[in-house]
Amino acid sequence: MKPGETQAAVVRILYFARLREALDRSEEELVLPEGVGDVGSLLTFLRERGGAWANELAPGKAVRAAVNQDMSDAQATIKGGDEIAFFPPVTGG
Amino acid sequence: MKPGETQAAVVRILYFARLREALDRSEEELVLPEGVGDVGSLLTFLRERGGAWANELAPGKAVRAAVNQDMSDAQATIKGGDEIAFFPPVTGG
Amino acid sequence: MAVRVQTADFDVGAEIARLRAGDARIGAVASFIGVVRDLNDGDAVSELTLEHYPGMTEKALEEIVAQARSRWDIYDALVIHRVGTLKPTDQIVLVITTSAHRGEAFKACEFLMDYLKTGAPFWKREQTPAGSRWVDARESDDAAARRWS
Amino acid sequence: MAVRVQTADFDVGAEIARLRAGDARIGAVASFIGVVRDLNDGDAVSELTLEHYPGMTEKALEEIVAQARSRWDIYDALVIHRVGTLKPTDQIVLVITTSAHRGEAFKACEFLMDYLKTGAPFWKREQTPAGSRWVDARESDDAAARRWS
Repeated sequence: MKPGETQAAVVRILYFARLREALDRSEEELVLPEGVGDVGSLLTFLRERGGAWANELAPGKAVRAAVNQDMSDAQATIKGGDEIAFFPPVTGG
Repeated sequence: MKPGETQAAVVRILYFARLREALDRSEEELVLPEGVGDVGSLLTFLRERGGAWANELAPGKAVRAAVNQDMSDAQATIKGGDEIAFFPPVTGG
Repeated sequence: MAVRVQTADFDVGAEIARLRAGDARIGAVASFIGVVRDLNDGDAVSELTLEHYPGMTEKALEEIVAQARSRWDIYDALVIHRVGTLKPTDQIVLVITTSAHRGEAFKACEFLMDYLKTGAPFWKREQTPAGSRWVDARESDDAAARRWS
Repeated sequence: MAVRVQTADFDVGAEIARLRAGDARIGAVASFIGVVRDLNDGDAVSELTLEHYPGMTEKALEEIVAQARSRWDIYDALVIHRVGTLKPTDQIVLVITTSAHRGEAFKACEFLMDYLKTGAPFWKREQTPAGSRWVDARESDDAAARRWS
């Protein structure tokens, strides 16, 4: 990498259960777009893909998130290298 | 039994645990004395035997009673044929 | 039979299997095992002897089980209580409850233990280095039982 | 290990014996088994499939066990949760707690179940006559977990 270049911030995103099925995707790698620095802005970005993404991630839908395997809210910051997961409310036990 | 005779009212009394040991008796049959018609008056009668009976059954000592195998208080009535038990507070489980 | 008083040990796994008996309505099984500790009130305990009131003990336990059934939505309940002489780590008492949902199973199981502790005629005598002594009833057990009334 | 996520079934009797491991300080063993019911929300269930988030599930369960240990005076705790496809009457989850006294064992066991239900990443999908469906989270489970905070 030459001086002055910025390294692309890549995150890994995982989807589980109903979300995994509706989005037809269990995981992806994403270069964090400019201005996407927390869970909430990442959700907004994904929603803009339209279709199932807009439906399943619509505000008001019960979507839970984890950053690096910790339950997190919309304000949780994210950065390159993070593992971010989206899923419905859990139903184990 | 001839007319005019009254049948003796006999009760069986059981003693358990600390009481059984202190009174050196696990059970006895007793002809209910005149005026002894409830658990409280039976306790008073037994207490008058003195010695260990006076000590172990003294008012204020934690003595529990059962009449016919039901937990009972001092007011519970007793009559001939009943099985009455005295014992310390229970400590099972 | 929902209630057993016995000198023999019990097998919690086998008792749970028997109580469930393939009943597919059951979603929750709560159980409790009381065990002899090697320490009580600060003293080493080498042996524990349980005395009971034959006849009344079974009757009292069955009444407590009937109360649990009327208070909570359980399918079944089992109480096994041992008598005789036991050693530290020996099992004393087993309570199992089955229900569709966990809240009812837990509450019924804890209720059974609390009521059994204060309402069933058992008495413990323990062997300590200073000799043998009757175990005193605990105010904390009375308080636990009062929670349910 | 206090936490296990596995497809295999478990043996409650063997797990209790292993957790007690002859520890004579233990006076109380509380346990809970969650079981697949043949009915949910009014519909017959023929099969239940549990999905989880490998890595995070174990981490979340270990954190919940650590919380239980810090809140209650327990000696040990075990959580086993199955994943994969199960049938009615199959065991899903096992929680065991050991303590000197029953109150702490019961509370820690119930706390573990309540927190696990709302905080550990598992998802259930059930097969009914109308097809397969994801099980919805229950407000009653959230309410149960809030009791402890």
